[in-house]
Amino acid sequence: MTAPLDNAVEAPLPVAPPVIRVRGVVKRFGGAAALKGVSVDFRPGEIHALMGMNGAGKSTLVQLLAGVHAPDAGTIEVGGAAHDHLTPRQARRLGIATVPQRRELVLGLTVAENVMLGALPGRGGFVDRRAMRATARDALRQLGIDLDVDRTVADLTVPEQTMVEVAREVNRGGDALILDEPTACLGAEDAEQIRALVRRLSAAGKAVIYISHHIDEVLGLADRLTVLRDGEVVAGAAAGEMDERSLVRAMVGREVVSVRPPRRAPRPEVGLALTGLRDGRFIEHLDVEVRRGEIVAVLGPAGDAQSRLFDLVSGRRRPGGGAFAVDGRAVPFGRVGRSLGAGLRCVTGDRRTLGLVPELSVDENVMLAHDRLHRRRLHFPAALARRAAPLREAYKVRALQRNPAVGRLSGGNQQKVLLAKWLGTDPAACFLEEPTNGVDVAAMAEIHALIDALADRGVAVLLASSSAEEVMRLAASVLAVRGGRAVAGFDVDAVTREELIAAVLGGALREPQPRPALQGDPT
Amino acid sequence: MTTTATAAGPAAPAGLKERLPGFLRIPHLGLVAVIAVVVVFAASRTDKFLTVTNLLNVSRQVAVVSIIAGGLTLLMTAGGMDFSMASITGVGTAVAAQLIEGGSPVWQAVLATLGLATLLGLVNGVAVTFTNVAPFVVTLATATLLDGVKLLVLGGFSISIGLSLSWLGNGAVLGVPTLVVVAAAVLIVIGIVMRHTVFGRDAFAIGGNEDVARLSGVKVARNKLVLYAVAGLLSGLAAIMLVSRLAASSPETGGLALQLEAVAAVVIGGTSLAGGRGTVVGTALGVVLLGIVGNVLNLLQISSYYHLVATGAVLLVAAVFNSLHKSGH
Amino acid sequence: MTTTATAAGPAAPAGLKERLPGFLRIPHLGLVAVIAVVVVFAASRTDKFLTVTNLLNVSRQVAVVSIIAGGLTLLMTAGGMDFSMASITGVGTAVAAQLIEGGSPVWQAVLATLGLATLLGLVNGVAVTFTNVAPFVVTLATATLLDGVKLLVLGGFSISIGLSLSWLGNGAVLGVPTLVVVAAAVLIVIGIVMRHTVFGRDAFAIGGNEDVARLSGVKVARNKLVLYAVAGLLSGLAAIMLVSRLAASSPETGGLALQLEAVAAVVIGGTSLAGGRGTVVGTALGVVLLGIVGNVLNLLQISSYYHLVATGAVLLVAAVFNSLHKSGH
Amino acid sequence: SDDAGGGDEDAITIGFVNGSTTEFHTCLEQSVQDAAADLGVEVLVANSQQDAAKELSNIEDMIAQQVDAVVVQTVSADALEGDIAKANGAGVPIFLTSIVADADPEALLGAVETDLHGIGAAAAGFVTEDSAGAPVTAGIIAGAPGAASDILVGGFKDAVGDNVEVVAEQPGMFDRATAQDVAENMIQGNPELDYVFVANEDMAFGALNAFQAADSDVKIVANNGTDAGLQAIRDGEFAATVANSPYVLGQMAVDNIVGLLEDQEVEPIQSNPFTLITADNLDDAPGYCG
Ligand SMILES: Nc1ncnc2c1ncn2[C@@H]1O[C@H](COP(=O)(O)OP(=O)(O)OP(=O)(O)O)[C@@H](O)[C@H]1O
Ligand SMILES: Nc1ncnc2c1ncn2[C@@H]1O[C@H](COP(=O)(O)OP(=O)(O)OP(=O)(O)O)[C@@H](O)[C@H]1O
Ligand SMILES: O[C@@H]1[C@@H](O)[C@H](O)OC[C@H]1O
Ligand SMILES: [Mg+2]
Ligand SMILES: [Mg+2]
Repeated sequence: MTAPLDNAVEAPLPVAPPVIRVRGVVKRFGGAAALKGVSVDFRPGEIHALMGMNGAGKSTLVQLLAGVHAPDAGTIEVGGAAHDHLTPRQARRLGIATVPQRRELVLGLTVAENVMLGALPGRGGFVDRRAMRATARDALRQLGIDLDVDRTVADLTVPEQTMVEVAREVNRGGDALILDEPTACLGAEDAEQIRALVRRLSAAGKAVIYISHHIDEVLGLADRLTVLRDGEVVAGAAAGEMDERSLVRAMVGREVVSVRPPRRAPRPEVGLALTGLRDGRFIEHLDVEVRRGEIVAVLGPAGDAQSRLFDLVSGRRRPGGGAFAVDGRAVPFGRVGRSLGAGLRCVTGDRRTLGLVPELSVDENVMLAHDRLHRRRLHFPAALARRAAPLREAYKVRALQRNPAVGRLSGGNQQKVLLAKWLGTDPAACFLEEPTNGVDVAAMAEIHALIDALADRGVAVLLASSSAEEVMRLAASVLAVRGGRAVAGFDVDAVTREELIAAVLGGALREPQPRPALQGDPT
Repeated sequence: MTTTATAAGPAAPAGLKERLPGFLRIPHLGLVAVIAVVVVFAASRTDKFLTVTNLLNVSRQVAVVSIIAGGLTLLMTAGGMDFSMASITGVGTAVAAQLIEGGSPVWQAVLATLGLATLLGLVNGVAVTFTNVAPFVVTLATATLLDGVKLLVLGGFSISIGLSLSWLGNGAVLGVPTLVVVAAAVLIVIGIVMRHTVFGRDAFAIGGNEDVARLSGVKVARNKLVLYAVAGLLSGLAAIMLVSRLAASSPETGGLALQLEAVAAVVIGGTSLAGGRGTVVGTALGVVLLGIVGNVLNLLQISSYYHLVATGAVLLVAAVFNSLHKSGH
Repeated sequence: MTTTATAAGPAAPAGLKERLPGFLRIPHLGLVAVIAVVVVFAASRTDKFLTVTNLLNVSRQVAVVSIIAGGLTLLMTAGGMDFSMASITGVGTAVAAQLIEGGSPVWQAVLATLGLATLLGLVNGVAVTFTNVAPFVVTLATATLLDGVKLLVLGGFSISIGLSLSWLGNGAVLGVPTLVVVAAAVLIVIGIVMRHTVFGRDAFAIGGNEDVARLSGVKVARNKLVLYAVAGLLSGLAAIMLVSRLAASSPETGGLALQLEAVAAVVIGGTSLAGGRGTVVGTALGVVLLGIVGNVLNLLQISSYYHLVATGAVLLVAAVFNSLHKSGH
Repeated sequence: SDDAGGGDEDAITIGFVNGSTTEFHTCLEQSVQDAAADLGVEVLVANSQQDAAKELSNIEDMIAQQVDAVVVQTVSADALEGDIAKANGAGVPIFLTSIVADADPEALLGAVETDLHGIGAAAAGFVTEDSAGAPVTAGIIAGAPGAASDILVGGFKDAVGDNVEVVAEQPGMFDRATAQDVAENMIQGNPELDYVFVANEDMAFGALNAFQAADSDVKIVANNGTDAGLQAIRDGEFAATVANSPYVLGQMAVDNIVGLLEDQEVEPIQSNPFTLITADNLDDAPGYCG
């Protein structure tokens, strides 16, 4: 039952016994090990953060607990009984609820059905719709979400989908709740809702396993930290025993600094201009100008307006009205080829659906757009690997195998592939939606530096982000968007993080500052 | 191309449906419209079409295929596929006829047929559930195999069952052919199961995203086994109905032609080949459309070479119309 | 159930392949093994099997279906489906035979047939690309339609073309049947296109995720049109080969049976019905397996009643074996 | 295109439910149309595409159009009881063509039977005679497994002389391409093959291609008597065929129906004559298609 040899993680007696004990688990994918003998305990009433760089093995560990994968060695003890592996149903029965890193919902079903999935309330085999909807509504309300439970999940924004998923898992009850990067694509307000819920659940005695790349979030939330590196536990401590520096050092092996570099004044030419853009209830009226060499941010809750912006500028969708120009030349909406031809590169915030082809290799995904833009006709894997190598290196793409299908990479590494794919194509202008979604602190700093370098080369960068920190790190000016409208414009040097968040959340409304590069027009 | 079926096509002239006035957003409007056009056309050309006898004929003619199509709708909604249903039906007719001719009581023959068919469906289910082979592939193989089994059971010759099932094949309840009553009942039950039962909603979930369903605790393997067994059972029921109607089983009974008719009805009825979406109403409309087209071609004395041309063309038009309408979702 | 094909099913008896020693991780090992078993079995039963003549016979017998299966592999990899290819082939044989019988020079008849077939493929492509109808549905409809067209072109009769294409149908190049040379060349070209051209990789990208492909600058609509047109062209080539082999076209030429054989070969060869994955080598192995099974059944004098049973069983076993092996990737 | 049948009380309207779209069926349909035109009878046509259920549907549609009788070229070679019961139940007499099994004559208006067993036997007779007692081998390329093919092949095997050894029998599925494959494999398995009996001429031509390509001089005995088949005999490509004309069949059917409906003295059950045709009696063959 116990693991006497492994005293390192054994705690003194008065502490409640662990809900889950992981002992020496090993998980290999195609020969290479993603986990190399990990042991860790998760205790009731404790928020336990799993930290580590992209590909460190966090999600793999979570997947062993959720029954997605079976370990190659080691045991998982739940409630005192040891298992050499769990099935998904077993995991559920043992009280382990999991919100995985990939959003996992049945898109064709309603919110209520998704919340109750696998446990639809029934009478004599018939679904008790009233009970189903009531329970779902309650579960969502706990999260502070007011969502029509009859809506089809496919029509929801990514944050809304996240909330539905969290609601589903919380509603399951059980002793352990695992959240794998729940806040990765959430805005500040939604993220705070999740954290508040997590605190409540933990106070009520649940063991919460929490994964996030936001260091400050973790330090403010977790009771205990375990750091994984290359599939091994390299540090484990109570939260108070680690600060940002030591945590980052444990994860990365060195210190990471990311500061806004001094930047040259942007060139006079306007690289990207959106004029009078409107699209349904998502974008009511938007005017943005980004000069060559400038980074302008649109700050707003992740999802709705941002992914709509991506759809419009990428050519995926035609707006209700407005115009758009790259380098002063008008580009028609709804024409992917024309957007690309104009030199605009758009990085989606939804890498799984709109960013990568999971079955194709890393190299092919990295070069997918590049080779098409250069009208290559022939394809040789070795030559492709040579062309992809510098980009893989620049974006620090890490995989267990040399060139696996991109769907097999860890989430953060997939994000790096996505950025490499687009930013390696010599853009004239870029639209970046949540560019560092899910990447680790070190990679984030490197990606920020790469985006800085883009601007230095004279690229006009329009950044759509829900993170005030990221916006302040990268952009010169910020347009705060709320409810589909630009509500305020800011010069980054003249605004605080709190002011930015307040503008987005609808706190103190400031008059848009008259700035040539940026106009928010509330009407 | 699977993804697009779910999401709105990128840069599509998006949501034709969204732009329609509310009253036009009836599900299956496209299919209903095509049926209406065919009906009006037929009625204007011959007064034989809109008669009670003729319409009862059509309904009786589609009863068997509608059972298979109904089962397929449920299964395909769960992301499954059974290309062998009509072959199970063929084997079922052969076994039933052989048993009845051999002197078994009819009820025994019926039960044996239904039991065997369920078992065959379950075998498909086991193969699909416990291997990684795509259901289409598994059931294409078993369809071939079962067509051979049918020949073996029949010994190559037709076997007549006389009047022993005539109450079913030729009987009527309050003027409505018994076969049609059975078919309607089965479709209604399937419709209710799909909409209102936990099992039916789980089927949508499995079809929509099997991994998520499994991780959410849906008993995916068990449900799939049940779904394939039900497909088998319904194929068996179709066999009993078919043998009762033909009063015989022959090597030409059941099999590919019937299967393709059922598949065509299901898919033009809007059920997705990729799973996660489907309605029995759409399937019923698909079945009716195919039945009416066959009937009208006969009544209007269209040359047989043009039957195929006309059927193909109507299928195409119906599918296109139905999808224009559906594209919003 | 589409998803599982791609990702490893959660808690599946996952990755049998992963546990195999490296040298056993040959692609298509399962299929190769089944072929090997059939070959060994046949060779042990009759010395007629492993002879040059017999193997050339088999290769000639599968030449036509391999062209169709090859085109289908490319198309299915891109997430497409053309269920009408063998019907285009049927129409093609009819048109070629009719033209040749009517006195057209052979080269004209060949060009006209190829041109028409390409056009028919393009029509499928237009319907698939510019509507939301699933390709299976579109091409099931056009297949029906084209089967009727074939009968119309033939007027219901067989049309013989005498020796006019006998150089192709019966000729040989350095002892290898010309048909086989053509088929091998076509498969090799398709294989190269799929592996080593951007057009071919685009097909994988489109099949893997159409939206991503489009956003990455792949001209998805144009590529799809080309892919369907190529499927048509290859169906036309198959028609020329078939009519040259049969020296005639008859109402039974081409159509569903041929189509299902091609589909079966492609899917047991490991090409995904959902797109994004496929190899010509797998397809070629599938075609060869089906050809060998037919040949062995004849050589071993298996009664006709068992042909379907045996073919279905071998298909099933081959598919299961191939997938056990594939599950890792 | 206006309402067919029923309008004119005096004129007879018959329904013809054809079984498939092979050459045989095309000629049968043409014959029925021609004979009916000669006799002033109106014909409604439907096609069952080899599907037993469709056949019954077609009969129902004919009944709905109030025809005076239905002629069925059944898809099953041996009559389906449901077809007959359905028509009788509606008071519409049924007349079968090409059946082989003995359907209850009482239930039928009449029939023109095709003696498939006899046809097979006639083909066997040729082989026996031609081989003149020498020990020879024969192969059989059957149709699709089922009654029609089985009876035909059975007739051949039952009647063939003791000197003839049947060394191979495989299904050609009534499809030229399949038959060609089968013939290639058959000659491979039996290089010394002397005769092959092929269940129809379309397949026989496929077999011919195979044998010619293999430089084999197997003697082909076929069944049908199409123009192309007779020409093949003239050219020495086929040794013999059993001519049994769908055109004659259709004529007989219509003649008999009209006679029976008009209460004339007509034998209700008749046989479609067949003739063994070799190079010596090519002129005895009836026209296959008119
Ligand atoms: N199914 C798989 N096949 C092959 N390799 C895999 C598979 N799943 C994960 N890996 C590899 O295992 C390693 C650990 O991945 P994991 O997803 O656990 O990382 P992570 O710590 O969650 O990273 P991230 O922060 O980016 O989400 C990675 O190198 C990844 O490429
Ligand atoms: N319209 C949409 N909106 C949001 N998410 C979507 C949409 N369409 C698809 N998805 C996401 O993509 C998944 C299915 O799409 P797809 O078939 O491309 O993925 P997959 O190939 O099954 O995934 P993978 O190979 O990565 O396991 C869904 O589970 C959903 O998460
Ligand atoms: O000639 C054949 C005919 O005798 C049979 O009845 O049907 C198939 C035909 O090819
Ligand atoms: Mg992860
Ligand atoms: Mg996919």
